[in-house]
Amino acid sequence: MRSTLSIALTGSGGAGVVTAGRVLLDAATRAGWYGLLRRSSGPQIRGGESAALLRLGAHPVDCLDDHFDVLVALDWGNIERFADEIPLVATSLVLSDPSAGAVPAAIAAKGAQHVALPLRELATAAERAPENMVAAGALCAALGVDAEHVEACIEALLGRKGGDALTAAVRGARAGAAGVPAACADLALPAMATRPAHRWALSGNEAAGLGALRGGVRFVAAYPITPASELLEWLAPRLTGLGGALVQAEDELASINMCLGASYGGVPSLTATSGPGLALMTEGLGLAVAGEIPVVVVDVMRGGPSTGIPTKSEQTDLDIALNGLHGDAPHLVLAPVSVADCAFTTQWAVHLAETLQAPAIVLSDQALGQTRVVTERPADVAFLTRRRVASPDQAEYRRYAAGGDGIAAMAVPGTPGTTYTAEGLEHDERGTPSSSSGHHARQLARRTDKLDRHDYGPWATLVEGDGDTAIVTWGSTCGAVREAAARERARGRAVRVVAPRLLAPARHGEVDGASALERALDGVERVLVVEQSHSRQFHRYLRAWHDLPRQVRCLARPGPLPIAPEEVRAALGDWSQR
Amino acid sequence: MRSTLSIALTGSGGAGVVTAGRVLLDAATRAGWYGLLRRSSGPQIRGGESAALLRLGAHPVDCLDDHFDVLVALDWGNIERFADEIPLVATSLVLSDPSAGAVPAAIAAKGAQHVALPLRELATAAERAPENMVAAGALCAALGVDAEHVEACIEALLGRKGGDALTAAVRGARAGAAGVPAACADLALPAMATRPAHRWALSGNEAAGLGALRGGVRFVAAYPITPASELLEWLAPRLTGLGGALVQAEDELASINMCLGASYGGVPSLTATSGPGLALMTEGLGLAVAGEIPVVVVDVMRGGPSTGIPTKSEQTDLDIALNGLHGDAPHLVLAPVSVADCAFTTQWAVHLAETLQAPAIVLSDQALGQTRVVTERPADVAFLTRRRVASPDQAEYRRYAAGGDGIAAMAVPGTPGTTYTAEGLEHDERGTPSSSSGHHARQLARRTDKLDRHDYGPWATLVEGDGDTAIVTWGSTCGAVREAAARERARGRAVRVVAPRLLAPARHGEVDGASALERALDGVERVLVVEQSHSRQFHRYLRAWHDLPRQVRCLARPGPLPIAPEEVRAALGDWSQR
Amino acid sequence: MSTVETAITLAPKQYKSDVKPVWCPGCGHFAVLNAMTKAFSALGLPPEQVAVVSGIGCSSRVPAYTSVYGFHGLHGRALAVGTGLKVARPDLTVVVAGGDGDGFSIGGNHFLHACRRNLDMTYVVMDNEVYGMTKGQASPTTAADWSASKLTPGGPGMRPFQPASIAVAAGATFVARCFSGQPNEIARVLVEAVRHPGFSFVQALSPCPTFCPEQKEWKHVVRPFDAEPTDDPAEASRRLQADDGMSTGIVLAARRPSWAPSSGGASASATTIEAIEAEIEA
Amino acid sequence: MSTVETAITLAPKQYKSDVKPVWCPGCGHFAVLNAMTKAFSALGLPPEQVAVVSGIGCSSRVPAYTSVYGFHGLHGRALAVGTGLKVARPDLTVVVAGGDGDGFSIGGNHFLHACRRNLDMTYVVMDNEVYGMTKGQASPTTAADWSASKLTPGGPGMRPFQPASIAVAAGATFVARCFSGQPNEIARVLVEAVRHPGFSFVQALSPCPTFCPEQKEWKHVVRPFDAEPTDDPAEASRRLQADDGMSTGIVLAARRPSWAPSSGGASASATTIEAIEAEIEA
Amino acid sequence: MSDNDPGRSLPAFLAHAVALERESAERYRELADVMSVHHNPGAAALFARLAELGELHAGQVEARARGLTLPSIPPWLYQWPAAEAPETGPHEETHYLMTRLEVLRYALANEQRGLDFYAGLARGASEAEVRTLAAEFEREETHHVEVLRAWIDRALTDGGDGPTPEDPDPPNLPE
Ligand SMILES: Cc1ncc(C[n+]2csc(CCOP(=O)(O)OP(=O)(O)O)c2C)c(N)n1
Ligand SMILES: Cc1ncc(C[n+]2csc(CCOP(=O)(O)OP(=O)(O)O)c2C)c(N)n1
Ligand code: SF4
Ligand code: SF4
Ligand SMILES: [Mg+2]
Ligand SMILES: [Mg+2]
Repeated sequence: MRSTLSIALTGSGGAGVVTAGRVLLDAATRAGWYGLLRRSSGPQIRGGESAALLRLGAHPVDCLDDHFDVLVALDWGNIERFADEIPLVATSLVLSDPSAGAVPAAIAAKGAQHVALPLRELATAAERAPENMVAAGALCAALGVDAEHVEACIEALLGRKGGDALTAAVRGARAGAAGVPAACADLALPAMATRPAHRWALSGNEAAGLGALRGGVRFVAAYPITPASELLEWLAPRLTGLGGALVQAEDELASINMCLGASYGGVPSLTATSGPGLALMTEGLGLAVAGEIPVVVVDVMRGGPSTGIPTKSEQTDLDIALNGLHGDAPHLVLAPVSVADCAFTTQWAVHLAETLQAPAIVLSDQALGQTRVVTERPADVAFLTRRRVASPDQAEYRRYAAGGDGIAAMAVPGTPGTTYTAEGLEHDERGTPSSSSGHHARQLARRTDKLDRHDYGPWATLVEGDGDTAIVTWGSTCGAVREAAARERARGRAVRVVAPRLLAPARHGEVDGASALERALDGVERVLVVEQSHSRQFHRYLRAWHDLPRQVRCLARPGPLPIAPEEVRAALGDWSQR
Repeated sequence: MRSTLSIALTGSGGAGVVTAGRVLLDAATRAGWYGLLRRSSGPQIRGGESAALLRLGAHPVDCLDDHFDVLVALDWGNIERFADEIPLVATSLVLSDPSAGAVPAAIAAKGAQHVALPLRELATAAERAPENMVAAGALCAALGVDAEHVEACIEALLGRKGGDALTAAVRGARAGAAGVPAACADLALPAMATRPAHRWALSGNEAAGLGALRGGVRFVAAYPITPASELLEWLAPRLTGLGGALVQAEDELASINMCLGASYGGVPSLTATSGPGLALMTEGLGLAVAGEIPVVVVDVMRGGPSTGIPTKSEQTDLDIALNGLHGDAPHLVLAPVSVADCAFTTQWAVHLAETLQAPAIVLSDQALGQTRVVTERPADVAFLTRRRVASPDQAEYRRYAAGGDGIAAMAVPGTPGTTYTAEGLEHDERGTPSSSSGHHARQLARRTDKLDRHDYGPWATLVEGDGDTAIVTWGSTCGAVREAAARERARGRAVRVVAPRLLAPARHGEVDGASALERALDGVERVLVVEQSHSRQFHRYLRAWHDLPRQVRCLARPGPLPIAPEEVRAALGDWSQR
Repeated sequence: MSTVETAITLAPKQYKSDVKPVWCPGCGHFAVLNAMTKAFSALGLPPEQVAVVSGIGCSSRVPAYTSVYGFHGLHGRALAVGTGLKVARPDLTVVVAGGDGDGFSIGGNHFLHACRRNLDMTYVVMDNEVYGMTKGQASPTTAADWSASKLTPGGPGMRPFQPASIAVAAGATFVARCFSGQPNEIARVLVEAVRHPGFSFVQALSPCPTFCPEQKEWKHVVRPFDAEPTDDPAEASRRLQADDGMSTGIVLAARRPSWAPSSGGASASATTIEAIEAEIEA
Repeated sequence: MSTVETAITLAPKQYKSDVKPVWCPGCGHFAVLNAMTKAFSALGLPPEQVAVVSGIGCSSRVPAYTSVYGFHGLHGRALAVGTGLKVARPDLTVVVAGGDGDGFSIGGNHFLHACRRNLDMTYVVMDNEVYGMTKGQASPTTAADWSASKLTPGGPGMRPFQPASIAVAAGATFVARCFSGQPNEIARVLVEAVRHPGFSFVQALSPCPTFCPEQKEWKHVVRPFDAEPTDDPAEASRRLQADDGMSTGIVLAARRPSWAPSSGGASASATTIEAIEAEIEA
Repeated sequence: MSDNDPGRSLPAFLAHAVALERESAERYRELADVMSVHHNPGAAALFARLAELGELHAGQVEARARGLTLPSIPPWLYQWPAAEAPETGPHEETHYLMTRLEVLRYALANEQRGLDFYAGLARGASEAEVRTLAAEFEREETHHVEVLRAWIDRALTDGGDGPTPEDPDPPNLPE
């Protein structure tokens, strides 16, 4: 019996693909499985073709599989657009309604088995029940989910639509369950203890929002942009509930500067955006560096350059996140290693920004942000340090003077006796503008060292496995890489996975001149770098900042198609034979 | 007899230091010498302390010397501010008027010889002539410049101020010449054939402006910012004269987008700015990449981060220039190798942007832009290729389809039968938005390859000398590096100087997998990297993109003090002994 | 627009490209696109002499749907692109188009300065009081109490931006408002706008049925201004301030010199590169 | 200002820091700084309860010259910083200050939206119709024929930006103009502006003798508005349009609710992190 | 605002006198600072001297008010004949190259306005106490004016500083 099952649902406007996918995920969750759900759609705002891409499993899953076991086409509208995104193999099943027409060439060419699922007939027979629910019902039944779970999910999802819609949906699911084609016999997943406690269902965007709140963020200013808007929409009412505020700004220049104002006022602040918005924020981030004002930017990356491919994922804002500020501007760059980890990494970013009085960029992406996972409750680390606040009534308050750790005390407006001016010009310790080479050198060094020398604890680099071959990756590609490594290990081959959660400062945690990342690669002779970028941004980052072993290969491919576990194994090539 | 002479003139508001420096430079020019003049000043708009830093020589000079031979203080107001900038040695002369007070500690501590120059007395005796002209006259006389030259310069500079001011100035110069202290006896420079033809006097900002015009730029939109404003001010009337236009935009977002509009209209376009403005332009530059619209940005760098040190030089916008665009956004980055070379490099940048339909960033800096040099007339290369323009009336014009060189034909609005839409979303060959992985991969690859594969000719990398030790540098630090290498060679030690004028695409000119830069380092075993940055931006660039020899040292120091030739030699350290 | 087409006059549909709009059925932007093509046809403009420049948003997709030269730029920067194009190529007819988010939120500064600069170009904003493209957030023109966006659950809570009044205060010389339910009227206004020698601003009320179904009511509310266009900005401003934002027609058509690169009479001595180089000779 | 100082009332000069201004002697900005300190004193504000936020420019140097909390931010972004600060810390008195270039050129968009948002803060623009800090280029408020800048040799050639009119059109609820030659009047206006519950905009004409010596004439030209402040934006706008930009005083003082994060009554269910986490439970 | 009318009540008059002297001293101090920032030591020293004298006079006037409760008048409600307190020198008449002679003439104009202010009240105040004290202050100011005239004469005879110098250098671009 397979331990994970991958299902794609496709259809055009109004077919209800996304809702069916959601029912499937939720029902499987109630049955005790883990899973993820990713959505893909055309350029239309409404009524466009869309696909729900699911993977369910007996253990947590962090990425889509190499291919789908099942494709259910509610109709064939514009299916070519998804042909690339839905790899099928000979054992895959393609379920469609013969009355919707023959399987189109783009799909037929993949050589999967075609199975008739008479959706229209079943739906009509069930008193015009919705076809998407028939499909969901059939799939759930094939998987072995109790009807009770399915119906509970439908009620939870559609309850607010009221009686008729709900009962029709339930009828549809039942009809589907009754009509499961025989060919679907072995789709069942292993039975699980149902409804375990502490299991969470959330998207990466929601997770990042939660991390922000856990980290203490109580002010957000932002401007809508795909695929970051949902993070903001999730935060808006919750911030109000917690006594904080969200301002919809007039543009990204305003959002970042509003955040700086609020943070200067003592309130931890965050904004979220995507590439084009980040490009507008770099001047503000530079001010955060020079003025030492904590702030967090979550960049939910999408295909670039320029407006690019707004709805699809890519890891190509790494360059701008690391190096996009003018001048020598040391700051923090972090990346979550999974959908659920968006919560921890964002929370940690808030903590670091506040502690180190510097801006932090969290590099999420569309694949993390808009994927919904069912997973274990993510860790909530109670970080002890916070922003170092100046005590009142000082004789000569020096905002930019610090002790050994390089971190100065920051006065909160309202505090008597510590008034000062936050300054973006180079300045002396008090904050008075200065162009002296001495002041410049000292402030530059302090701003760099306070980041480099901080103890980031065990979270900075994810290291899994050992051996002399390592796969080094970051962000959303971690899922596929970890799965590829697991498969290698299952074949008895040791593979180390190294993924920095903290990308900048790159040289943190130096011991005897070796960076934390270099130490994680201790004993490694061969490194495969995996990233979703055409110009090898991550590979160049590694080369620039770290000494790598001599044998380096690079699997760098742009979006929008996700990098699959087998693609990673293939890139290992002959290294995998050793 | 020394072959160059370095003179610093200092004084506070209204003392006329800059004008005196200018008289000195111009007079020396008429006498046939070369030279440069750099200005340094305090934060006041008017009336602040300022210093004119000169170096005159029998051959062209590209950098300040390690120390000054003469310091003339018109007064001592705020001299401490310049103490760092004016290194003196035991043989240096400090000329000042005893009536202005004793030599202050900051200067006295340098151990130079103090010489009385009774400026006030001489000036008063000369019927209240201006003291700065007395000083200029005295220095010119000490150098051995004919009075005739001095007076011609004064007339050229002050002529417009009218009779009285002019005659007083001339009286002052004469009084100075008559009162040269005996200690100044051996300041004379070798006599030269006077007034040679084809010698130019211009600042780097003016040179860049000239390069822009030579390259065909006829549209400029820009927003004032130090130290780039003078480039724009120089261009404004000249563009009008040539039938072009300069628009003072409302901000930098507008300036870059105005340039894109004009360039889309077929007119070569340019803007100039400094770090904070460049930060606001990266989104527009990304559009230029995706839409393949030629445009040139001259970034006259200043101290960063944030507002930083606006009046002082630094090489710290390298990171943002190379990597500051979101997404995979290949573009051109160039850097002039001397003040005069600002003309050639800017002209070349226009040529490349136009030919390759990509944005080009020219990294000048305050030290290049605001230094005035007397030099040979800079090369004016007649580049043959220009923008590839679509021919009219095509059946199916495909804006983003290209042949082998990756360069597509760009239609000029007004041309019938080739209408198209310039597009910042990812697109197919026609320009229709597409999120297909195939279109994305092909357009990304083409946009990268057209830059990588272009033949940049001999200009891409400056290589001087040979041997197995190389100094690799870029931009304004080339002057000091070349001088350091020359001094090494004079001592019989082979040193190679390698300076990329074309920084991006970094991997251009590959032969057998070796980049042009790697080939320039063929046979080199030891590399000293020299740059004016705290965070080693250039060093990281080299590591990221190129394979370097195993022995690498780095002289990376932030601004504002210039890197001096002896500092470079010191950084060679024991390598210099071999 | 006669039934018999002459060689020079193209039918409106000849100003459309073969790219199919991704707009939702029922979207007001269709009508604006159609009106634009009718206006180009009525003006007898050769397609290659026209450039339509836009930003990002549903409305900003318009260039690709026309058969003239197009520029689909960055969110909020369309007017800057149009300005550069018009200054560099005064011979072209430049029409800048976009949405209320693009033009009044992120693009607000360029709007102010374009009005002031008064270049001879036309700016059409398809105002649906919402960010359609990004799934229905409040825009500057959204009503204070519109609570349909999750980003502003209680509504934006502030006075809507008043595009026409601001255009007048900023110095626009031609200001009009129209409604996508009356495409021929939009065409008429656009013809006047393009003919106007200076910056012309046209606010086209253009419902977004997807995110603002309530805008179906607009057709019952719009009505023509009850006065002829004035050439006095003060009077235009008075009328606009007395209006509820739903009156349509041309409000202001004033004369003021358009900005030109050489305005004010720059004294450009050198007119050749050689002459410029001669100045540099040491 | 009694001779006997009480513990709570600070003299104006106690709102000044010991940092000496780098401004040119004769600069109008001195008077605005002095007026600001007089206003703080008259309002009896504890220095630590006040924050002065600015952008970049000569005028924007003002925070460091005061003894209150200061923020010297980026060119053009002062209002955004002030907005964030005021929303996060409604207890503070937030005064945003800067120049005409900072506020109306690069910062124009934030100006529009701050007027509309109507947060309870004060914005003072020291308008010298020039970019002082960068050596005298034309600003949006520069006269069309001012030809002293090499960047615009024939003059900017366009109608000057009209800050007060635009503020009114954009929805500001308090609009005033004053002149640095009358610092006590500025202080009076600032006191009113700070007390005004909403966004208050004060345009302070503040000559730049270094680059615009002709502004010495301003003192002969300014005169008070010939009417009391109105609370009607339409009337304010009429007055401003009839004015030559040289009348001083408070033009508009209207009431309109200030924006607040929860305005419109967001329905926030969860009020603790735990409650929010419970929603996520699968 | 008759409460604030310096002619109608002694406390109001003294409040005006205190403000007149204090603001004048503060302005001189401000000008001394700005002249030193702009390297005009001569002007800076003179302004600093004037500031000291101003502070001294302010102290003297405050001493006269001891025991009285002065009204707390907001800056804009002082009844000055012009925009600012009479002895507060306008910023716009200063420049960074001011000669000492120009500084003295500037100060003289200030003192003269102060004198005129008191002279007006010495004659026109409705309150007798005010007239008396104003006359006394008028005499004091007359003395100041005479002192300044003497300084000016001395400066003129020793040649002064000559004409206002010109800055031959272009301005700077700081940001
Ligand atoms: C810099 C930047 N920020 C945000 C976005 C996301 N974005 C795209 S369109 C849009 C709003 C469009 O609204 P509008 O201009 O009113 O057009 P409509 O879709 O309503 O026609 C936004 C916020 C972007 N593309 N670029
Ligand atoms: C992004 C950016 N662009 C340009 C500049 C350069 N700059 C600094 S101040 C200034 C203009 C200031 O003018 P204004 O606001 O009127 O102030 P003033 O000096 O006249 O008081 C400019 C253009 C900058 N610092 N940052
Ligand atoms: S979302 Fe609204 S604006 Fe966009 S296409 Fe659909 S109806 Fe039109
Ligand atoms: S340049 Fe102008 S604005 Fe700046 S300090 Fe001098 S006078 Fe004031
Ligand atoms: Mg809209
Ligand atoms: Mg100004």
